Amino acid sequence: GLASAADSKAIKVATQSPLSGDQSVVGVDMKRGAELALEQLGKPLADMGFKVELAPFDDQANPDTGVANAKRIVSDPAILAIMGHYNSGVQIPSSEVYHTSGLANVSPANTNPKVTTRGYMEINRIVGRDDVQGVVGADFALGLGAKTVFVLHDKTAYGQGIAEFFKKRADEIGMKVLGFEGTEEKANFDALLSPILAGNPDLVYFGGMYSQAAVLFKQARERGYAGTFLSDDGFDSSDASKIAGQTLIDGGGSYYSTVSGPASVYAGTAKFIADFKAKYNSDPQPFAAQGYDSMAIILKAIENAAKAADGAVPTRAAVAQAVRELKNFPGITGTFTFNQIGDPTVAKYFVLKVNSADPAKWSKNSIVKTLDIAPPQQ
Amino acid sequence: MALLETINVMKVFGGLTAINKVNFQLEPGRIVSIIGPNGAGKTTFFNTLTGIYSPDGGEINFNGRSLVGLRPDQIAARGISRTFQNIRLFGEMSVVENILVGMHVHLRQSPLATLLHLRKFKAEEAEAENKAVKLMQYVGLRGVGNELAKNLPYGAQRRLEIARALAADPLLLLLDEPAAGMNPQETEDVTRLFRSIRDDRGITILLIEHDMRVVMNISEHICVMDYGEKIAEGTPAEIRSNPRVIEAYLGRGAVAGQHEEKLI
Amino acid sequence: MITTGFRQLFDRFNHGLWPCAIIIGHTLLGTFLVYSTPRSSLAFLALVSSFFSLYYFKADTRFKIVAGVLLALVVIPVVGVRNIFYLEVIFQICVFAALALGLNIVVGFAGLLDLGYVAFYAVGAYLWAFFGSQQFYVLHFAPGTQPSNLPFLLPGDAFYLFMFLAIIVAAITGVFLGLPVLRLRGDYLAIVTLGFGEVIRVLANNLDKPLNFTNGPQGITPIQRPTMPEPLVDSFNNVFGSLIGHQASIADMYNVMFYFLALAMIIVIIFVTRRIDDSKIGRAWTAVREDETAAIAMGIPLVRMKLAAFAMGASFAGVMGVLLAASRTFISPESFSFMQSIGVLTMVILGGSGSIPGAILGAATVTLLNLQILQGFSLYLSELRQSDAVIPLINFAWRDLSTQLDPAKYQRLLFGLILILMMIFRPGGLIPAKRRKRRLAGEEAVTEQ
Amino acid sequence: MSVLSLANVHSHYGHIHALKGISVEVNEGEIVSLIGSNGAGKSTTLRTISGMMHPSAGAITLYGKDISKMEPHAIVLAGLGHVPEGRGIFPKLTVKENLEMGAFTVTDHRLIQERMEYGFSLFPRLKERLSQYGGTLSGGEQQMLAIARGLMLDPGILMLDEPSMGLAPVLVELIFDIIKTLNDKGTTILLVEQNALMALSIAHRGYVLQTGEIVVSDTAENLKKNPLVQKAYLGMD
Amino acid sequence: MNRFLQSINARELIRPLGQMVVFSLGSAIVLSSIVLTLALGLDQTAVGLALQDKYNVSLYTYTLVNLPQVVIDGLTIGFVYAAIALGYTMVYGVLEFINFAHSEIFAVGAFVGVEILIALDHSGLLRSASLGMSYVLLTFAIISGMVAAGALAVTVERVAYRPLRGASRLVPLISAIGVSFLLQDLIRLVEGLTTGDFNRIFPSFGNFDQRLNFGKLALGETTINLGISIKSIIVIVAAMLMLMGLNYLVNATRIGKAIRAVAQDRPTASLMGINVNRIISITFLVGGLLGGAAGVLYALKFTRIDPFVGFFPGLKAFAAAVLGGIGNLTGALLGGIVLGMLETFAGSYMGVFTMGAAGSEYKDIFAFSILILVLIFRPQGLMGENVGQKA
Ligand SMILES: Nc1ncnc2c1ncn2[C@@H]1O[C@H](COP(=O)(O)OP(=O)(O)OP(=O)(O)O)[C@@H](O)[C@H]1O
Ligand SMILES: Nc1ncnc2c1ncn2[C@@H]1O[C@H](COP(=O)(O)OP(=O)(O)OP(=O)(O)O)[C@@H](O)[C@H]1O
Ligand SMILES: CC(C)C[C@H](N)C(=O)O
Ligand SMILES: [Mg+2]
Ligand SMILES: [Mg+2]
Repeated sequence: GLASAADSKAIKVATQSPLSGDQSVVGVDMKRGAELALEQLGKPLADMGFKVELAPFDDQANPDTGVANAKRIVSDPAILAIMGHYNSGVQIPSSEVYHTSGLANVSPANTNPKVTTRGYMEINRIVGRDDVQGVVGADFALGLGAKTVFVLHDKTAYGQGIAEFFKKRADEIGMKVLGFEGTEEKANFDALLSPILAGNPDLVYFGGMYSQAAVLFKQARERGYAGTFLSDDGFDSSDASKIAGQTLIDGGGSYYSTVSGPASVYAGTAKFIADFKAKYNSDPQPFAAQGYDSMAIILKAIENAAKAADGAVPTRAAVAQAVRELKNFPGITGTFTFNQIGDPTVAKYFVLKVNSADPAKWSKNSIVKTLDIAPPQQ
Repeated sequence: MALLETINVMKVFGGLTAINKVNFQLEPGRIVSIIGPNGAGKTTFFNTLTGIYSPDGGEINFNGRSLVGLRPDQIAARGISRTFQNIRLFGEMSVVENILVGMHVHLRQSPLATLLHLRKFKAEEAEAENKAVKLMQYVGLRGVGNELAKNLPYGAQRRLEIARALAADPLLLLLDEPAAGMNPQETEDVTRLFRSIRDDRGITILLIEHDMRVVMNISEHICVMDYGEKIAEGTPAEIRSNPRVIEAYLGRGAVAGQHEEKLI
Repeated sequence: MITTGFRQLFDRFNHGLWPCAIIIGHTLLGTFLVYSTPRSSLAFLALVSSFFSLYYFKADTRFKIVAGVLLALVVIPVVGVRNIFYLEVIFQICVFAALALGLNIVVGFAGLLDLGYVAFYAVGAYLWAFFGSQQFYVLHFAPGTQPSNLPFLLPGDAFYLFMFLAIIVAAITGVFLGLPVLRLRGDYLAIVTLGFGEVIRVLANNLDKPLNFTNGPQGITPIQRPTMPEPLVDSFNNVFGSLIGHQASIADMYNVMFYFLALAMIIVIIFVTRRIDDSKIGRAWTAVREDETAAIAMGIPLVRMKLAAFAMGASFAGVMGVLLAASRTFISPESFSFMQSIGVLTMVILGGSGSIPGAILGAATVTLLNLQILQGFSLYLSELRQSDAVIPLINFAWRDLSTQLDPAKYQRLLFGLILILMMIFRPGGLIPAKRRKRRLAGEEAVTEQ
Repeated sequence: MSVLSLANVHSHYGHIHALKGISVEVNEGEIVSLIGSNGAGKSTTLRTISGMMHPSAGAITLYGKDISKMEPHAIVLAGLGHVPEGRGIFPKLTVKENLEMGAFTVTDHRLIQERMEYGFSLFPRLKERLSQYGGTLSGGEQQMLAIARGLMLDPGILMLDEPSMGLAPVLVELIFDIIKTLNDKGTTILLVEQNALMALSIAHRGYVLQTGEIVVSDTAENLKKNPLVQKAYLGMD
Repeated sequence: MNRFLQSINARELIRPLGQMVVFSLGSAIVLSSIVLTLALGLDQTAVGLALQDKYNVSLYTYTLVNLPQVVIDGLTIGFVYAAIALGYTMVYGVLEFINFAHSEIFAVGAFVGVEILIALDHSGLLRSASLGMSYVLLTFAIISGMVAAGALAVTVERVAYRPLRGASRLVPLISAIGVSFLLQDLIRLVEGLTTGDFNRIFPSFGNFDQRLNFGKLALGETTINLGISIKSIIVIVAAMLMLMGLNYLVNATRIGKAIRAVAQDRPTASLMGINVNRIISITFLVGGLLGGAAGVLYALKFTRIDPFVGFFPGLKAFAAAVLGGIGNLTGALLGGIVLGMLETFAGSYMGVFTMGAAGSEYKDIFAFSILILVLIFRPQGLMGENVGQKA
């Protein structure tokens, strides 16, 4: 129809994250982070005459939906890149689609190794990997003095993945792994708790999301378990303490490893938090800052690619290339350079301790360990 | 040799012996009735013969081979067809289709022929359809071939059930109260029909009926049951005058009373 | 009232040359719309719906076949390659139509309520996922810990062989499940099949130890596709390149190929279903559905007939599973949830239980709603939200609209409503099953007497 | 005095026009018999009266009250009993419970007991089968149960739909005797029967239905003599 | 008063209690002997050695010491299933169809109860409540949940099922599936618009989270605290009361008799003077009340609920109802207990017995497999009666 000159330079950046359901708390804020980045950092592109729009998609934390969306995304030539996915289980199949159409993907949260180990040119992430995070968790557990451990996971690609790495490391460093079980159960953990309580391990590890982990921890405590809980970045949500409350503090307390520290640990995030609060009237959930950074990287790459194309709309391949070529990009959660498979050359890993039963104080959880680790060479 | 022979057949429900050691022989080509008070075990006897119930004892031989342990569909394939006391048609199927279902055991139709519509298949279907139409007309149904069975009036449904049973070309036809709910006129029609089924098609008929006009009219032999046991057997004349039968079943009025000539 | 008015209008145009004109007009219009506005959902609907004018209007069969073939084999691939998403939607429609047709045999024809139908789909998908990937070499690794660059067990072209194998394996699974449970009454069968569906999913989720068959929740990837000959891509580009406006890539051509495969399967399925339905087996199914006792007394072997229905329905799902695994190159247990089974059941019922065109229409409607309409609507809302637009009269700024109201989130609500309303107002479905009227030669002669 | 009257009643099953404007009067203390061939609409008439289906046109009055729009349970309370075609036994209630259901609207326990005993005196077989499930009774036993259950209510008007169907000849006689006795005790009776001869021999008046219309109505005596009735319904040539 | 007492049929009150005891003991004994036998058999094998290595006890001791707690856990969840199963069974009994929406009616009950408590929590009332008061408040929440769920159930019947009476069997079933979906999203919509939350949390107050300890059992180097939490006791007691109440209603009252008659033959029931529509509404009401109560109890026991919370318990409860023989109240009780016990036993012991090869992730399909097995050998369910259909 009425294609004007301005329209011809219209470009879109897609996002995919769970906007509905269980995990929407984090997924929505991830999208908002990206939205905020576009608002704040879109100026250079606008100055070049581009009209950049956000195309948010809801992957419902479900691989089928993610893939269907992905097909829709790649079919829109105006979309030049995608920020996305909260769940590795969704990112992995969806990125098969991005890969076949050469669409650049920057992931703000997906930690499963397979996200990058397939070696796809278009796929990148700005966070660490579970084969490191699991190790960090196991080493930390040993540091706490745990000699026996029971490992659980939620039977998702992500949860099982990290739990496998935790277990492998725990075996290596001489901890006794009393059991390794996955469960899709969301409410009644009584049966699962029997072998745990019988073994009375020093530490219980849960690979997966808070909504299960917190319920499990609460029930374990109520049955008299006094040891320590350790979980992963899936546990990082204030809802965890809403569910389990005081039981997280009791006994040996609760810890979780993450690849995304509380927004306050990063030098550049003070302004982000303030802006986010001003715009959305709530504190950013974990990974909102990463959403912001992923978007920032995408915008920068588009800008670079457009410049290389003399101000024309760049091709997807050029954008994907430009993402990889960014060097020392200064984001609010770190400075990013991607290696040849799309991992950041260095990633931060944190271990946090739950300090308060009050959900409002979740972001005040104390960091008990911070590590900078390069991704495994593979 | 008897077409059907039961030796000491038993059927027990909980504490109730519904059929108690019934010995029964049916010669081919006859029309035989089973009568008896309500709850005597007549329908149960049919259900045992056709495999709906498995007997709790005794032997059932049909055409020289035992039926015990066979499934109902296997028994049907051996040549026993039946109608039901409360009509059981395939309501959502058309009249012709109901009859075609009755032919199930005779249709060959290999999967390949079915898929490819080989000439063999088409010829067989056409022939079956023809036969179905003839059967409809034979039992007195006209112009309702494409009608849904459930939309037929009651009497027509009874006839359709008979046509469906005949479609299997049975050796033995079991009819459970086929004239129930029919008025005298209609009763007379179906009685004629039964006779013709035997005469023209040579099908042996075993009949349960409470309507003595039908029973006395066409049976060559009558078997009387009470409390699960066979209490009498004989020609209509013998049965009519058997005091035990009168007592248990016919009632004195039927013999002495006013409607005798009309009833019998 | 409305429907009768509509009927009259429809009937007015449904004779003479009108139908041909309408069909051609509809198709051309749809094609033109999609061609000129390749991103518009409405245009796409216009095109897809031309299949229904093709179905509904009376026209010469030869004309219909030619039109249908052109539409399916030329128009759809060409506009599909222009906007790959359409091809994906149509592929999904085909897959679900095939599933719906399969379930239709079980539910619609034989009257057996199967709430775990998707299990057979999973069987097919995992069959190829295991043999068509590197999974064989991963048997001894915990999920996620295997080394990279493993070889493939079988060449990609074994895919075609596995389409056949899947038919057999799924059918055997169907028989295996059916044997013990088919004696159960309706509702019991429903819960048992539901349980079976869960069993298969949970097995897929957990058979990653002691030996790693399924790779558990991580799913299996990459899964191979059959080879795509370069010359084919080139010749497609040579012929249609100018129409499409860009060079079709191999990835595009794979989409076309899977679309064709799915279409071919549907045609086979329809053919088989119709032939079987019109034979003694089909009649036996209906008889069993209507009255089991009477059916068995007519000599119909109940269990064998039910098993046949189960196995046939299962085998259709099995093939489509192989197709899905190859087209996705990824398979994980989450794709085979109870929701999927219910989704397929919805399609069958919505279209009309026992009706072949109904099953297809049901599949198309639900898939379109799911992939196209709801999502499209949500995207549109989000665009509005990013703009400064306000709703005129009430002066409500779109940007203030809660994201909680995104239509894409309310799939279930919509399905639920559809199901309820359909059951209340049109329990026979959109295209209720038609009984074939037989031309009973002998009978008419008699009636005329 | 007319206790039940139908004026120009029409009934439909979907598109099937089963009753095409029938008018029937039943007077206090009468036995009125409906006869007609299969599918004539006899059962439909009873069903329409007892509210199991609603007439599409026409008026039905019971004791002077219009009941054409009332639900069956309310009509029962108004004093009309209906022993339906096909018996309607509760298959998973025992014989005793089936009988108790018949007296659902009766609260006096002693009365219930009394009527039950009366039922047993008519059909001793039922007493033998007291705790057997209704569904496993033989056809005739079910018929006995249905009638006995109909009596539990002791309604002012009792409608019986083919009460003799499937009964042994001895019982057929018994049934008609019972009807007669009931009537003598004051119950008004509307009777549908295939066994027209027997029905007319105890009825006061009768109506003949043909494809949803009343073709003849007269006293029972006259009907027995009516050639049309004799030929079609009495099986006399 | 005296007359009232006389009119109570004591047998109908005591019978279900007896059944509960028998079923609980029975399934506990059967399952315990199975696992103990297995443990004895596997003790000297690799399985026993592996356990010895990790836990420092023999497999047999491990199994034995864990048993009492496993039984308690099994019973608790079993009673939850039984309480939900009652709703399915009531409706199935009367209308012969699976009320798929019962799981959402259950969920609505849970939500209403939890929202009320959350509101009370925000108002500070919960924290300041005395122990007695907290029980009062809990009861209030339960009753509110019941009322809401009951009203919903009646409405659903009125709107989505009543117009379908007399249609073929699949039709109302599909409509019920539709209602179930619709309600899931409606709950989500309402929650999303009002609170913005997906997960809702049962506030902690009173002493419900506390645990009564019966003692300690030594197991190798550690000890196991044998006990039961107060909330589990509440769940069990409430479920028992519900069962007894319902049993009484159905077997010993006029309404119950009418319900049974309507269940079997609606037209005939109406000819007996029974108002069929009212009875069906009452049935749904009762089913809904029970479902609502079960929902709040479930939230109390498991803390977290979300709009899809009904799905799995609903499925299990339905399986329990079928297992017991659907349409049969005692069957629902038995099915619930058996299913709860089975899955708890499987979840607790499977991992150990298979050396971790198959753990508690199989507990659900274990339960389903048993269900399938039972139905193969007893197609009418454990307690279902096989009333032969006459040909
Ligand atoms: N499935 C069953 N369970 C228990 N008892 C049964 C069952 N079927 C039949 N009976 C009992 O067995 C006896 C015989 O029943 P049957 O139906 O054979 O009688 P019948 O001779 O056909 O009677 P009618 O002439 O009244 O139809 C009856 O007393 C009946 O109650
Ligand atoms: N449920 C129904 N649905 C559709 N048509 C029906 C239904 N019941 C009866 N009919 C039709 O209504 C007409 C009258 O039927 P009705 O049952 O009243 O006849 P009847 O006089 O009682 O016959 P019978 O002596 O066979 O019992 C018949 O044509 C019948 O086919
Ligand atoms: C935020 C996380 C729970 C997501 C997880 N790291 C994943 O890759 O799936
Ligand atoms: Mg009988
Ligand atoms: Mg009648």
